[in-house]
Amino acid sequence: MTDAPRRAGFLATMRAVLWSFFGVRRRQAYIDDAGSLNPLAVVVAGVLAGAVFVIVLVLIVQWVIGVAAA
Amino acid sequence: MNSPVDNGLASDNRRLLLRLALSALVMFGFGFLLVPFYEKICEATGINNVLRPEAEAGARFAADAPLNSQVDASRSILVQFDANLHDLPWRFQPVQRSVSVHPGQLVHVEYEVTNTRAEPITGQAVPSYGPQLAGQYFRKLDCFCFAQQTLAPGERRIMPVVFVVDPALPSDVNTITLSYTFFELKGRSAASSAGGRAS
Amino acid sequence: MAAVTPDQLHGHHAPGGVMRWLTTTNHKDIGTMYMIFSFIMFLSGGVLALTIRAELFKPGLQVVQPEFFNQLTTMHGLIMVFGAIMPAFVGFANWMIPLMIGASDMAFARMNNWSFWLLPPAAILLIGSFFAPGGATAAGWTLYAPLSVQMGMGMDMAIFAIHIMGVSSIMGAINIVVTVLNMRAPGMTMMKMPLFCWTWLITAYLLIAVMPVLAGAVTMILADRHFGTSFFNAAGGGDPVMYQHIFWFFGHPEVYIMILPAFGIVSQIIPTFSRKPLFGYASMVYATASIAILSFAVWAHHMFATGMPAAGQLFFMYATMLIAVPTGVKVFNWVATMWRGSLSFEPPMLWATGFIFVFTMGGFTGLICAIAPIDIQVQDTYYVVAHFHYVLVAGSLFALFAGAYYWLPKWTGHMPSEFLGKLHFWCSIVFFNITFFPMHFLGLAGMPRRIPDYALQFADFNAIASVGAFGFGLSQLIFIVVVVKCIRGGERAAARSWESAEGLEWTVPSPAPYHTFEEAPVVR
Amino acid sequence: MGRAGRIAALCLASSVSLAHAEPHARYNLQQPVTGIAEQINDMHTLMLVICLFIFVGVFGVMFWAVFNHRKSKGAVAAHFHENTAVEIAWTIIPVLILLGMAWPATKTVIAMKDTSNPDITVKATGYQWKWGYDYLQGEGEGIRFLSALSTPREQIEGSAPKGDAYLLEVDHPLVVPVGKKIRMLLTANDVIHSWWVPAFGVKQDAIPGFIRDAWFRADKEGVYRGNCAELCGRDHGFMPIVVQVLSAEKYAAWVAEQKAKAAATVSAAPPAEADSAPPAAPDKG
Repeated sequence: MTDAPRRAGFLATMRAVLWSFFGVRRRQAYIDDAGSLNPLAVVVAGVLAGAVFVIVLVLIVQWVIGVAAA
Repeated sequence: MNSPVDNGLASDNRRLLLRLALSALVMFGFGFLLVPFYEKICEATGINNVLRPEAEAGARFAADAPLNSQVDASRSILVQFDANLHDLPWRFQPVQRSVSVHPGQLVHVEYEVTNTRAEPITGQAVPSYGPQLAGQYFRKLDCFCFAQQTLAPGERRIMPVVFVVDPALPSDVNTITLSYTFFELKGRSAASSAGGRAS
Repeated sequence: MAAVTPDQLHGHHAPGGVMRWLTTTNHKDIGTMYMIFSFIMFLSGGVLALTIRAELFKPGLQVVQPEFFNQLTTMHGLIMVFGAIMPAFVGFANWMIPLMIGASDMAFARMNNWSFWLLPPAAILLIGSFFAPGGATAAGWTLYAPLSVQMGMGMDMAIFAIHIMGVSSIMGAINIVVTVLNMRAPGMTMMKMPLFCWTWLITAYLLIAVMPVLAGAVTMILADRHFGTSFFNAAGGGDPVMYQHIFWFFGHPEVYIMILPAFGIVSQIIPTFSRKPLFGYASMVYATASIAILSFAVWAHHMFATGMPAAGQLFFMYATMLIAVPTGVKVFNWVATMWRGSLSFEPPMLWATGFIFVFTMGGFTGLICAIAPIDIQVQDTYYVVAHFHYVLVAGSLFALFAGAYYWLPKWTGHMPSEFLGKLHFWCSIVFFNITFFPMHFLGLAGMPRRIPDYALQFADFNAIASVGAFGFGLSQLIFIVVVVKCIRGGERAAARSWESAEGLEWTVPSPAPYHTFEEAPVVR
Repeated sequence: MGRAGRIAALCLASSVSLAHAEPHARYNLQQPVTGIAEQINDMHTLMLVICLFIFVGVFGVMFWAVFNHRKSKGAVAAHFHENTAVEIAWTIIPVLILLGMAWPATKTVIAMKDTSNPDITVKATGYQWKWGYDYLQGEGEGIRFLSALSTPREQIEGSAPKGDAYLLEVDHPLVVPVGKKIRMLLTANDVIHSWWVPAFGVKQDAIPGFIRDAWFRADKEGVYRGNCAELCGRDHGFMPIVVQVLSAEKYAAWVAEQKAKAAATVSAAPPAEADSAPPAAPDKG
C-alpha cells in the first residue's frame, strides 16, 4: 500500500462483506476494496453481518416450524 | 529487521502481536464464557435443564407467571414419571407412573426413595424432560431436585413434586416425561459439588 | 529437505551442528524442521492406522485387544490432526510466505523458533502416553466427556500435549498474520498477494480464534478429572453435551484450518501448469473468507444424534448446506482455470488435479451428511470415516504433496524425479480409493466406527480396505526416496523451476539462499 | 418426494435392487421398516442422483480439459480470468438445488421429532456395556430387563466358528408390537452411548443424567439389529441392539410370560438383593 489509502465508508465496507458472504467478487471491485477498506472495519462488519446471517436463519427456521406445525 | 529504517516496522509488528495475543487470550476466556452462555440458552429454550438449584426451586415460576393462570380444560397432557439411579444403592421410584393433567392445573405427585444400605448416604437428584422442548413449559413449585438428601440406613422417604404445565405448551406436545436421576455425593460439600457452576 | 549447503552459511555467524538447528531463527530452517517433524508424525500416525486396519482385516480379535484398539484410533486422530497436517502447513507457510511476499524473514524470528521447538516435547508427551499406566487416552480424538473423565493418566498427558501444541499453533498463526500484514515488499499490495498467503492469513485468524477455545475445553476436562468441578457432569449441574458444543465450536473451524491452506497451494499450482491466470482470483479470496465466517455457524451438525430440538437441527442443517456454495465456487474456479489452458502434468499438477477430484467426492458426501435425517443415519459410522478421510487425506494431504513437489526445486535446488513423483501419485490415488471408497458402503450398511470387531456381512469390504491401507502406507515410502534423491542431486533447477510459474519465490535462485530479500524487492 | 425417490431408484436400479435382494445391506442403507427410514432412504437416493449429475457436469468439463487442452497436443492457453455472470450463475444454481434438497429434509426432521401420542413408552438405559430396557407405559408396563451381547467369547477370539448373527445377538432382545408407535426414552448410567437401529432410522445418543426421546413405528414383523454408535469405552463394539417386532397376539403372549416370570422372581428373591445387583436390576422390588 504505497499510495495513501482512501478510507472506505460503512456502506462500502458492508457491501464488500456481503459480497464475501456470496463468495463472488469482480476483480476491479476487489482491487477497490483492497485499496480502501480498513481491516478493523472489515472485521466489525464481518461480525455484524455474521450476526445478521444467524438471526435471519433463526427467523427462517422459526417460520418453517410454524408452517409445519400449523 | 535490525536495520535502523525498520524501527517503525518493528513497533508496528509488536503492536499487532500484542493485539493478536490479546485476542487469543480473549478467546480462551470465551471458551469458559460458553459455559454460562450455554446455560442461558438452555434456560431460554428449555433444551436441557442445567439450572442452578435456586432457579429450579420455583423462584422462576413465582417471578414470571401468575399461579392462578387459566386452566385449559380442552387439552389433556399425559405426564409420565421416571426415576434413575446413578451407581447408588437406593431404591427410587415414582409413586404413580403417570398422570393426565390439564395445562394450568396444579398437580401434586410423589416419589419414594429408600436407602437399602446399612450406612447413611447423601445423594442429589437432577431433573430432565422428554421432549426437551417441554422443559421450559414445566413449572415446578416444589421439588427435591438439586437439594442434597441424606438418608439414614434403611430410611424411606416420600418426596413431593408440585408442578404446573404451562398452557403455552405447543399444541403438538401431549406426552411429557419428567425424569429424575439420583447421583451419589461422596463426601462432597455443597460448594464443591457446584464448583463447575461457580466459574 | 535441508535447503542449505555449508558454503552458504559462510559469513553468517551461525553455530554449527545441533546448536544451529536448536537456535536457528531462519524461516527456511524452521520451515524445514516443521516439515520433517510433520512427516515423522505422519509416519507414526500411519503405523497406528495400519495396526487398526490389520485388526479389522477380518472379523474376530486377532492383533490387538479392544482397549488398545481404542487407544490406537484416538492417537491416530490426534497425531494426524495436531502432529502431521497442521505443522506441515505451518512449515509451508514458514518457507514460502516470506519468499512470496518479498520479506527477509518472518516478523518474529525468535518466536518462530519457540513455536517449532514446543512441538517435539508435545509429541513426546503424546506418544509417550502409550507407556503411561493405563495406556494412552482411548476416548476418541474428540475426547468426549464423560468418557474422557474416566481415562487414566494418558489422558492428562494428552491434554498437556494439546495445550502445548495449541500454544505453538497460536504463536505460529500470530507470526503469519503479522508477516503477511506488515512485511510485504513495496508494491506487493493485498490484492497482488498470492492466494496461498491469502488462505493462510484467513486460516491464521481462524487459529487464533479457535485454538484457545479448545484449550479451554480440555482445561475444563482436566478440572473435572482432578479438581472436583462438574462442568460436564450432570450430578453437579453440568452437561456432557456442553463439552461437545465447546469442542465443535473449535472443531468445525479446525476442519477449515486444515483445508484452506490446501486450497491456497492448489490455487498456486493449477494456474502454473495451465499456463493461464487463476480464474476468479477475487472470488477465490471472498469465497475463502465466506467459508471461514460460515464455519463458525455450523458446529452442531456434528451433534445431530445428541437430540437437539427441531429448530436447532434445521438451523444447523441450513447453515451447513450453505457452506457447500462457496466451496463449490472454488472447485468451479479451478476447473475454469484449467479450461482452455495449455495443460501439462508434471507431478505437482498431477497431485493438484487428483486433489480436485477426490476432494470433490468428499464434498459430495459432505453435502449428503449435511441433510440432518441422513446424517442421523450415518453419524458415527464408516460413512463419516470415509467422508473425512476423503477431505483430509485426499484433500489436505494430497495438496501438501502437490505443494512439496512444486517447491522441492526451490528448497533443494534439484528437480524431483518425475517418474517417482508420478509413481507416488498413481499408487497413492489408487490405493487411497481402494481403502476408503468401500467404507462408504460399510457405513451405509450399518457398520459403526471405532469398533475393533464387526459383524460378518462387513467382512469383504473391510478386507479390501485393509489391503488398500497397506498399499497406501507403503506408497508413502516412495516420497522419502524422492526427497532424499532430490537433496543429494539430480537435474539442476532453474530459478523459475516450472515453465510459467509466477511469483516472487521464483525470482530467487534455486535452492533459495539462506538469506533472501534482505533488500526488499519492488513489485512492478 | 416419493416420486422423486422412485425416479431416483430407477436411475440407480442396479445397485439398489442388488441391495434389496440380499438379506443384509451391502452397498446401500439397510432396507427400511419404518416410514421415517423410508423417507431417509428416498432422500439419500435423491441426493445421490443430484450428486451424480453435478459429478458428471463438473468432471466432464474437467476431464475434457485434461485430455484436450494439453500442451502436448499443441493447446495454446486462452487468457480469460474472470466472468462475473458465469460466477454468479454457478453460485445461484447450487443455492436453488440446495433449496430443493432442504424441503424434504425439513419435513423429515420435524416428523422425527414428533414423539406425541405413543402407544408404548420404553426407556433404554446405556451401561458400560449393555442396554437396560424399562417399559414405562402402554401394554407391558413394568417389564424391565438387561440386554447384553450373547456371542460367546470363543467366537470372538476365533476358537469357534462364527455364527450368522455374530456380534449382533443379545440374550434378551427388546420386544415391541408391529404397527404401534413406540416412544423410546434414552438415558445412560455412566458415559454417552447411542441407541441405533438402522432399519428404523433411529439413532439417539443416551446421555447420563438426561433423557432424550425418539420414536419409531415398525411396519413389518422381524428381528432388527443395530449397535451402540457412540464410543463408550472398551466394549463399545460389543453392545448390540436387537429389536424383535411381533404381531399383536404374540406380543401379548410375550408380555404375559414376562409378567409371570417377574412375579416368580419377586416372591423368590429377598428384596435386599437389589443393592448388589447391577444398576438396572429391579429397584421396583
